[in-house]
Amino acid sequence: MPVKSVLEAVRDTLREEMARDPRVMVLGEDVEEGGVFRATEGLLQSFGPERIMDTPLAESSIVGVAIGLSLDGFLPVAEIQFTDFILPAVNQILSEAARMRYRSLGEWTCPMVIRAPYGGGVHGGLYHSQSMEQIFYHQPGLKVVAPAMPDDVKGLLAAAIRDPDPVLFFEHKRTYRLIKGEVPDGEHVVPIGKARVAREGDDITVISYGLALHEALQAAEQVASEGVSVHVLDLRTLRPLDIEAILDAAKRTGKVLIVHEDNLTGGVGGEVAALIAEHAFDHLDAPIMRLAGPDVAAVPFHPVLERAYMVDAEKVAAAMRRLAAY
Amino acid sequence: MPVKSVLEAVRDTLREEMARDPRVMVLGEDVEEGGVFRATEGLLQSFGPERIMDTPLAESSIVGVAIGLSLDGFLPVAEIQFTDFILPAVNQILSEAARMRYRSLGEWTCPMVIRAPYGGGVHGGLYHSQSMEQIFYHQPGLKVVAPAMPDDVKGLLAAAIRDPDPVLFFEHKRTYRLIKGEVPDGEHVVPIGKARVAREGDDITVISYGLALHEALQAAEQVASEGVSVHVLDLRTLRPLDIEAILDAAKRTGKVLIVHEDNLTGGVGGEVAALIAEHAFDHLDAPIMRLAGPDVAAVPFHPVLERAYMVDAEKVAAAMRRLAAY
Amino acid sequence: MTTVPEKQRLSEGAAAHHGLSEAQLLDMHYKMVLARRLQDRCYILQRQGRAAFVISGQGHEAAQVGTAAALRAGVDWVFPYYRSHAACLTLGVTPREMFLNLFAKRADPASGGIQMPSHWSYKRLKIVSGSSPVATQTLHAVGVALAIKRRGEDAIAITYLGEGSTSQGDFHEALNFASIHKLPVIFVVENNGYAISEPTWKEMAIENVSDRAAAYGMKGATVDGNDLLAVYQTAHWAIDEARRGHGPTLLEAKTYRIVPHSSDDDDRRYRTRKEVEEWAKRDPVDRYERYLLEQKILTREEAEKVRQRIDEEIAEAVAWAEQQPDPEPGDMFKHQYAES
Amino acid sequence: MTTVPEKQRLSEGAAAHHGLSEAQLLDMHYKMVLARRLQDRCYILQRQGRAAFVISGQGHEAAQVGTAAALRAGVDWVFPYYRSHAACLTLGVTPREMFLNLFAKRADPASGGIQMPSHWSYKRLKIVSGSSPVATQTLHAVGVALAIKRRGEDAIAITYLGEGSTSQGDFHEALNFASIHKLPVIFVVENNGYAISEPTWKEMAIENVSDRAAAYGMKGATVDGNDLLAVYQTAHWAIDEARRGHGPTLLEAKTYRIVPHSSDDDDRRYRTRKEVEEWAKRDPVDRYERYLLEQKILTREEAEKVRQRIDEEIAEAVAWAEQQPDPEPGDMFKHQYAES
Ligand SMILES: Cc1ncc(C[n+]2csc(CCOP(=O)(O)OP(=O)(O)O)c2C)c(N)n1
Ligand SMILES: Cc1ncc(C[n+]2csc(CCOP(=O)(O)OP(=O)(O)O)c2C)c(N)n1
Ligand SMILES: [Mg+2]
Ligand SMILES: [Mg+2]
Repeated sequence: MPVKSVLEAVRDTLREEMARDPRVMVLGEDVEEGGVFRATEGLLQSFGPERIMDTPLAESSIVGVAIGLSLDGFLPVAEIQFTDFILPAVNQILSEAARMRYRSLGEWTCPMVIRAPYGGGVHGGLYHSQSMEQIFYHQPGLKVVAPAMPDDVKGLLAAAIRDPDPVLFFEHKRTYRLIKGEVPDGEHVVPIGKARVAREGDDITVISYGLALHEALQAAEQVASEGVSVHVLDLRTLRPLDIEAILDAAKRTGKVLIVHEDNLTGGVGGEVAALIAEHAFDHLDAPIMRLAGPDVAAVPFHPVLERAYMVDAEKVAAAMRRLAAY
Repeated sequence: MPVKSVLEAVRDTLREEMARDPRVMVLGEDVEEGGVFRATEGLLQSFGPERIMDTPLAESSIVGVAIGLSLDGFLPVAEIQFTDFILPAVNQILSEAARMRYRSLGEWTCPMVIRAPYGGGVHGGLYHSQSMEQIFYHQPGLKVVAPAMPDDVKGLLAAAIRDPDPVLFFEHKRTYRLIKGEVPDGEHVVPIGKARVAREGDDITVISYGLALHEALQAAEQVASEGVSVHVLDLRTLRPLDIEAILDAAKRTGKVLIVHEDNLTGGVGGEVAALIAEHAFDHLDAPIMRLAGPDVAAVPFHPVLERAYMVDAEKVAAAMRRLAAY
Repeated sequence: MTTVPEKQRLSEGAAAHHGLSEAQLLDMHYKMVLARRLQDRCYILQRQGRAAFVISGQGHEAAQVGTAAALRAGVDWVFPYYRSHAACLTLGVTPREMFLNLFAKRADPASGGIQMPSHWSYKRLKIVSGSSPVATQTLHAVGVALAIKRRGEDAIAITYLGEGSTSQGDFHEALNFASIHKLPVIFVVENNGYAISEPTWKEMAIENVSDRAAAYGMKGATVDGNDLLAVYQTAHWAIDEARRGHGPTLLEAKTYRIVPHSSDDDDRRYRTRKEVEEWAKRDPVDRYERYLLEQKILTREEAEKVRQRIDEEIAEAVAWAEQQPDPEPGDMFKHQYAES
Repeated sequence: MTTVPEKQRLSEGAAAHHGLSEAQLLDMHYKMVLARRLQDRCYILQRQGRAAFVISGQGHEAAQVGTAAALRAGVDWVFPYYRSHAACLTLGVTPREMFLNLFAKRADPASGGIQMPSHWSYKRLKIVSGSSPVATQTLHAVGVALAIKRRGEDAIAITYLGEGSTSQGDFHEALNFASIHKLPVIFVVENNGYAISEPTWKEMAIENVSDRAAAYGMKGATVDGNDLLAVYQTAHWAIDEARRGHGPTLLEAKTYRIVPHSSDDDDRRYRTRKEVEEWAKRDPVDRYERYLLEQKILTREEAEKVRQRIDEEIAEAVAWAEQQPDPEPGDMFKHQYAES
């Protein structure tokens, strides 16, 4: 199997899906030229301006127009240049895309994907580093995906594009070039809503997603040498959460640490902890721990500050040790 | 002490704060005429068009202009006609109001209040019934308040208007006329960030806010006659959460039920459960239960459906019985 | 400012000769009267406690019938708003459907009791489900117009909203996107002078909403929204332009709502009875009927018969719809995702 | 379309007599050269690995110096955007501050390393902190203008943005609100023909952004943004109008960025070198210097001395700023709320 970066997986999958289904259309800011991250590079040359289009600098219109396209037979893949800039489109996403099917008794639907590069660690500062999954994973009618591995990026992006409902597809910017892995050629679809055991272990369970998952895996390596065996679950999909997999992973060790980059308070980790505290309570041997971005207004720019913000393997390993020792 | 409805408490407090401080200014859609809920009735007559102003039908501008006013010495109280319509203003609230202080090292600040009537039970259907606290309570830099009692409405609205930071003030529409209570005359300020014990009890703890709090109190009455003693905590403020009070309440009985109207998944209840599961784990005698709005895309219109959606005393009492029996 | 070519502007007198057969003229009369009486009945039912909530467009009938009659029902795409009763009826929504919607019955095709009444959706008529936050639908219309253009079809998309709603950012983004790509979409602004209690001068510093068209390099037109044939005429022109690839039009119909904002509203708080009476004199339904009488296309007796027939139809539809089953609690969980 | 009164339009020749003293003309020259050389230095530092990221406005100097010089620094409110180096320097931001910002140093008054560089904030100059999502600041400017009007002050608010950013709904809402209330606010659109890679025709179907002014019943003007005195002149007029209670102006300065979008961008992907060279010939800094030479307000030697002085100033500022301490990890937790 070829080894690809996360970015290559995105780009190749867009190309494959566009080739596969003429209804797939890409739109967003600067996408014709390849996009600021080069995720749409070459698509204009291959598919022409009928299939990929630059939009005005106005995110509400990007999403609103994509909704219209999806109503009338297209499968739009809208790019939000940075996740931070999705906020002007929140009304279109939550009020419209997410509720179209519900409010019309299934007559009108919005099969569309919103791709949004998110996350810190790229010296992007306040407005080029945010995690936005929290706003969306709460909304019934949406699906929210945040893969960490190149093969999952391919499999879940393909699934998202083929999904009959609106899917938010979060790509961690820092993983774009950093994370490489084997990606199957040809048809490869990963079902939305299924978590993945990223590492087997017996002492403690770590549940994570995105860039933080990689830090958790690194930390698991570190503490393994100290005799702590860590079980790691990669959520992959944030809505619908794979409750069964979450509970299984929790029950396996009875000790759970949830790790994510987004601010602690109100983050996805709270929901995961609550599910476990309600449905796997009798299996717990320790408090459910969370390690997440601190509750500051945003990821700051200067590397010293950014490092202080970001969840990293050191911090995860420290938390693992504390939990293992409980 | 005079008895007032929640609506009267809002209206009178606005009037008192406007009289107290000439910097307080009210703006929003239809507010001059009194507003669709009559919360600003009479303010135009008392304070004139310099202090209360109708805005165009555009929520991003309501919040954005309020930010500007707050930067230049005013204390704006912006009304969003229905919480549902706050979504076009999410970018201004999260990217701007919440981060102005942080990004400018405290040089520029946004002392402002956004009042937003929220919640179901008023036959408002999909777009006149939503709970939106989830989006905002996650954001550092904001404060989020959701009082349930008329005296807290007064005390917290006064605190919000005087607060040096942006505060989202959620008023449950259904409580406007339904809930009445004694409200102190004159100066009465309730600190933001403090929960309140709404009922003392020893067998199980219920944590709630808003309209659901009233249902919980009613349910507590019901099960009291069956011999179950319920301790009820009214969160009142959702950001910052009163962690100490939450943990104390949980420890008191070791059995916790969290109740809110917003959809279950990703709601505030998850965070509260996670805090308890991490920091009061050793005191727990039962799984942490949550009872919340079901995960459907919105509160539906028809009374049959709306009733099915809403958390009510019956449903809460049933959950209480289950928890007590654990 | 109006940018409808002068030659396209029609007086009522000339309109009869403008491609409309007598049958069509009479059908429009029927739609006008039906819309008015049906909406009036909604209010009566609400006051009787038989309907929970009404929001409707009495006074807007000409603006809606005139535009909708110029569409090809089931071919052109329609993005209505909560006052679009007359537009929907013109396109083929039945009185029974209207009352299923008012009563939020389970069989209501628009929403089955999920949404508030007046949030229309009829797939067979390409009337797309709308939400309550205003102006969002304008972008959906643009997206559909883009899809139409991409496929080279000759359908068009039309979207309706109030003048207050043009204050929203989405309206600007929709006009901008549509004009950049010369999309076949018509934006109909029903300018009734108020956004709930706020008069137009609180929403904009210009006289005509259509003055905004030039800001996007697109066509704009302001028309007397109480003059059915003038509206039809202008809509026909705009739709024709759109079909021929000449891009979008911003069409403003100046009118007045002669009822409160909704059954929850008390409009005496913000407008005088005198003003309402003034406008009642310009009632578009009466005006059009007077015109047909003058033109001898209709007689008083025929008009009376039309009213009777309509009242019977409405009575039948109300009686039938009211009997239909309510939603069941479990319906709430349906249609969250494709699977369910 | 330009709505600046004809008599207000000035050729460069006439400008010298237009209320500007020689000292002022020379000060503007100093600011132009300073801005250019300072920004160029930012790019050099970035290429040397001494600065992480640059986004700047080479080519926009006339648009900025010309508007900012017409303001009263510290009295009028300023809402800049990420290319506003020249505007900030004109208002009194020092080169040392500029490099503190570039290096994201702890002592940077704009943000102390919290934000990306080029997100300005200087309270003493009433330059208000901005974010990265475009066009949001236009509404803040409107709010401040409302505050000014409520208090009856004669200050004004000015806000800067790119032409691509006018596509955002917030821009529409800002213009609409400002014009309804005739607020003292100037919207300066620096139209450089591109939004990152997207040429203007992908952002709007009109020739001039200022054509949008009429859609709000407000004043609009398009000016050659590379002609310093023409910009000054137009800004002076607009600001004067605003101060006198005559409401807002939409002022478009047509210009070009002669550098990539940012140090992360490769502009060769979307525009030809020929085009860039064409515009380099119209360089506003050179052009203004040529004008002063022609008018014998400046000699070549003096110009050379100015450059030397500026280069020394810049070198000193860079050396000093680079030595300043970096933020400390704990800084991240400061200024979340008033208490902290
Ligand atoms: C985004 C949003 N904000 C507020 C409202 C509440 N609201 C409903 S209708 C309305 C006034 C609309 O006025 P206009 O656009 O002129 O239409 P009209 O009702 O006059 O036909 C308002 C403020 C809403 N539906 N959506
Ligand atoms: C809401 C939002 N969307 C996207 C971006 C990413 N972005 C930054 S600058 C820019 C282009 C801006 O173009 P223009 O307004 O013409 O200003 P210029 O950079 O040309 O001066 C884009 C798309 C952003 N900052 N904010
Ligand atoms: Mg109106
Ligand atoms: Mg530009």
